[in-house]
Amino acid sequence: MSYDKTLGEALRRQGVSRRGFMKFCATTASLMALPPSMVPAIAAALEQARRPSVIWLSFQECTGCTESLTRSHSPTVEGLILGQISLDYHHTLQAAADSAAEHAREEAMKENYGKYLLIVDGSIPVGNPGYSTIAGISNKDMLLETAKGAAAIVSVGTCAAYGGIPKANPNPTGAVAVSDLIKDKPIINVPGCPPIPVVITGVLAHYLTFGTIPELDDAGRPKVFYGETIHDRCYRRPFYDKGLFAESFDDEGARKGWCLFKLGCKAPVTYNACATTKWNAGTSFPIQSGHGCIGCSEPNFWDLGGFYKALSVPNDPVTLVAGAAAAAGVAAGAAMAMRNRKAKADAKSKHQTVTIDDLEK
Amino acid sequence: MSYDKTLGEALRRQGVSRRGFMKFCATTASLMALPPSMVPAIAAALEQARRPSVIWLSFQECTGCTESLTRSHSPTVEGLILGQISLDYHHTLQAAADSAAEHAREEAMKENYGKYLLIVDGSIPVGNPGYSTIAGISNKDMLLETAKGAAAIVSVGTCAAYGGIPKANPNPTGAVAVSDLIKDKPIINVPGCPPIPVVITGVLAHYLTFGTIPELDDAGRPKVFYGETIHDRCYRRPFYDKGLFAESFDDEGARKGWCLFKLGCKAPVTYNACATTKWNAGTSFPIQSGHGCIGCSEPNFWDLGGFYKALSVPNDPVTLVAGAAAAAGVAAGAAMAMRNRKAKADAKSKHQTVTIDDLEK
Amino acid sequence: MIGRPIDIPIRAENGDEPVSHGNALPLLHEVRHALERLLAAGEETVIDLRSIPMGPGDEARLEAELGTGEVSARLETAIGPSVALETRFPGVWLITHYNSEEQILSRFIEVTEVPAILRSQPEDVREGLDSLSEQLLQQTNE
Amino acid sequence: MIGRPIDIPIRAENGDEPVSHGNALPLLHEVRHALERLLAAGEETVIDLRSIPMGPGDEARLEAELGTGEVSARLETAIGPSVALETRFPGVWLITHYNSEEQILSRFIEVTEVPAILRSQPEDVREGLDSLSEQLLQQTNE
Repeated sequence: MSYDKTLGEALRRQGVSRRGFMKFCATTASLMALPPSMVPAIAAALEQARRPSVIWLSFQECTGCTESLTRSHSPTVEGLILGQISLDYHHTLQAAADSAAEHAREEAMKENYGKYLLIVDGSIPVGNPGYSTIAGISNKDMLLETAKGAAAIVSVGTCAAYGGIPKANPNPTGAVAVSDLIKDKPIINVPGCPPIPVVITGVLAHYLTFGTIPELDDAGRPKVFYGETIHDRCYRRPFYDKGLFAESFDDEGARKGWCLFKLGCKAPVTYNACATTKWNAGTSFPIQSGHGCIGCSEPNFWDLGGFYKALSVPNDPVTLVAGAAAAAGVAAGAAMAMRNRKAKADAKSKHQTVTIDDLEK
Repeated sequence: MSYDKTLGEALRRQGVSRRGFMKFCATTASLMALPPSMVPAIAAALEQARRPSVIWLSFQECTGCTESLTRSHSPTVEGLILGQISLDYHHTLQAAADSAAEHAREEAMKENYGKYLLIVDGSIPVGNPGYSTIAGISNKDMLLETAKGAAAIVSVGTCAAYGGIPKANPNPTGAVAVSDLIKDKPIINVPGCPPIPVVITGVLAHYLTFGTIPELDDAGRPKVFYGETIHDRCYRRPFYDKGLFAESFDDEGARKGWCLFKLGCKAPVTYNACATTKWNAGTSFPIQSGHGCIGCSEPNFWDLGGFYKALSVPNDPVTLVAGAAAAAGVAAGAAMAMRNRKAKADAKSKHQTVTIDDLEK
Repeated sequence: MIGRPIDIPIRAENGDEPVSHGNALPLLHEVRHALERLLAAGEETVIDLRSIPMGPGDEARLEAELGTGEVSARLETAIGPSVALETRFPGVWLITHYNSEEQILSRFIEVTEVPAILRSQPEDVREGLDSLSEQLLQQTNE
Repeated sequence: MIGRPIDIPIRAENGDEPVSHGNALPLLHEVRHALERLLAAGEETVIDLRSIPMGPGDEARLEAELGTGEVSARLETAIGPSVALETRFPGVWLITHYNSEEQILSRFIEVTEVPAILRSQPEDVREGLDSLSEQLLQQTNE
């Protein structure tokens, strides 16, 4: 796809009707977790969008992040977005190797200096640079050099965003995150081990659509995907509210799909979109398959004290929390809870006996 | 269906949605041969329409007209219309006989005096009244008595409208048409042997919808159904215009679907809706099956000189008529011809050599 | 196409191609003008196909020329189904109303952004809302 | 329904009825309010089902509650088909977009008289008109 054609023109030439484009925009809005009311604005922006230059650097990583992204690359809406932002340089995916590949990177940098988007996956070993080099260049040097001309950087995966598993105790390579080395560029963290494919695509779609980076939280994550805990958007939340928990992986509660909190689920402290976006084209996510969330999109999730250890045990949640829900006069349900923040806040302020505020964000 | 409910209410109670009602109205407009632009007016009228009282009298007839109507009586739009106007009296269809049936007729007349619609099929024998009586009453006496309190009369079929086959030479029963005996009531003639079912229903729908009788031509026929000759609306008309005729029922012209004029087709002098409405749910009509029109909706059609004798032979129609069509600057075609009266008239006025004006209505 | 009546076609001697009687082409010109009016002024046009003289070849020709487009919709009503097909010319729709025995009642070409019969009607929306409210009330009381 | 992903359902011990997690009911209330806005002010509402927490039982429950209504429409585009079903509440439509491998891309409840995606779009109408004009010109020249 050439640089000088808009996305609207490119799609039209591929025989995509206006209806097809509307479908593309509706799905893109959904991808970006933006409300459907923004579809007209998204359509207007996407129609005029031009292909940005993108360089992808893979450092100390397991290729899981690249797999996650490219596995969603069927002839779909994601495919169209990826086609539009197609990469100028991706070491792992590139046919050319070493000096030829490096030449491509240098060309892309030169031609689009100050304008290209830099995507990074993997952490950067600073203890001993020899742990990871590309064409003889250390990861740190390549990152610093490539970051100079970037408009913004996307740290894809928990390794690039926070150091990830390489940084887990005792961190033999001296792994650090992108944000530990780069201080003068906007950095978007897209954590997850791996991140949800549509979340990666959603962030790229945002950049393609609006030419800007989305609003970020304190941990550098796009609020639109990481604004709520998995617990707050979990379909099993009503069982938590009623105090119904699985106590082991094969008891009655497990079979009935009750809350996995006591089995170590980290959903209450994990910010990610798994509970709504889900995985594999919306099929399922870990909690739906009966396993607690391990918190893979949180900094240092590997060292947080064990995947099967409960965070804390709520104080008699049956009477306290169910009472609060009843006082709000609404049917209990995660959807309702999410969509009735104010009612819930009112209820909480009237019921000071609710003592699990740390879980009730 | 009771008198006090409107059609709109009645349909709604039968689970017919507004969309179903719209479909009903669109089909009714089509039935009445009214343009789709009139659908909103038809919908407004039909919604408020109330069931009229209808008395049906069958005199000297073959039951073909009643068959024609009732054969279209499936659970359809026609069925809904017939349900709504359901008859207070129909001798042939009624389970009760003789004095019980007569009692029903007298009751209906008394209760709705001056307001009921009288439908008649069959001719009336006045030479010898004994040829046809009902419960000992002569056809003429029953017609005169029942007509007195009628708002309007519909003569269904060529017998009631013009005397039909019973009146054909030598007319042994002294058969006459309804209009020969009744002079002080509006009479709608719906001729045909039998009439097209949807034309009967269309006339009844008009009365039900608007509470009035449709506009009639000089022969008392609703212009909307009988306003054009079959020839003018025949899909084979372009062959006529090009001078391409079947000369026998098994020649090349017959196989190729050319014009049947030379085989005695009476379409040029027959006013009816067969060519567009067709028969059997729009399946076909005589000319489409390869046989000429016999003119069954025209007065005295039986005595017009033979079904297989050509009306007249056009004078070299190839050069003359095709020349006229070409001068009009349009693609030849019956649809176009029908929809471009003015262009055709202009063309005719410029080409005085066209000598078959009797066929070019 | 569902429940189409059986044609008794008059065929040319080669037996393959139905004879066209030239009645489809003028109709396509009419459709072209209607499309222009739709684009220029949003004006909708409905053509009742029952009012048009059509030989067996003509209808086949018309359907072939119109082709099929992106949308096919089926409507189920208490008086039988209807089918609305967008043709390969967006904005040109072929609507066929059937009775409950799937016989054709009427057929229209509609030149419009969406056939009126596909739109949810306020009367039905009101009734549906009442039934939804009733249903939710019962569930709240359970 | 075409190409639905395989659920890994968590079922109650009787094994027949999927457990509902109570997330369908609040959504139905939201639909009710949207219908009221549609009737009162013609205001349309679109709910992105990807943004709603849904257990396997919830989605089945929601679909069962919404049921099927009078209209079902299928849209074919170069980026895969879409299906728009009117639910048994007129004005409430369930729209599912599929990719060309019939996997679900996105799913919406639209409360509207007709989903926007079914309307013929002016850009496409213009293109279709050009192609019809071209076709008629060729036939006139033949």
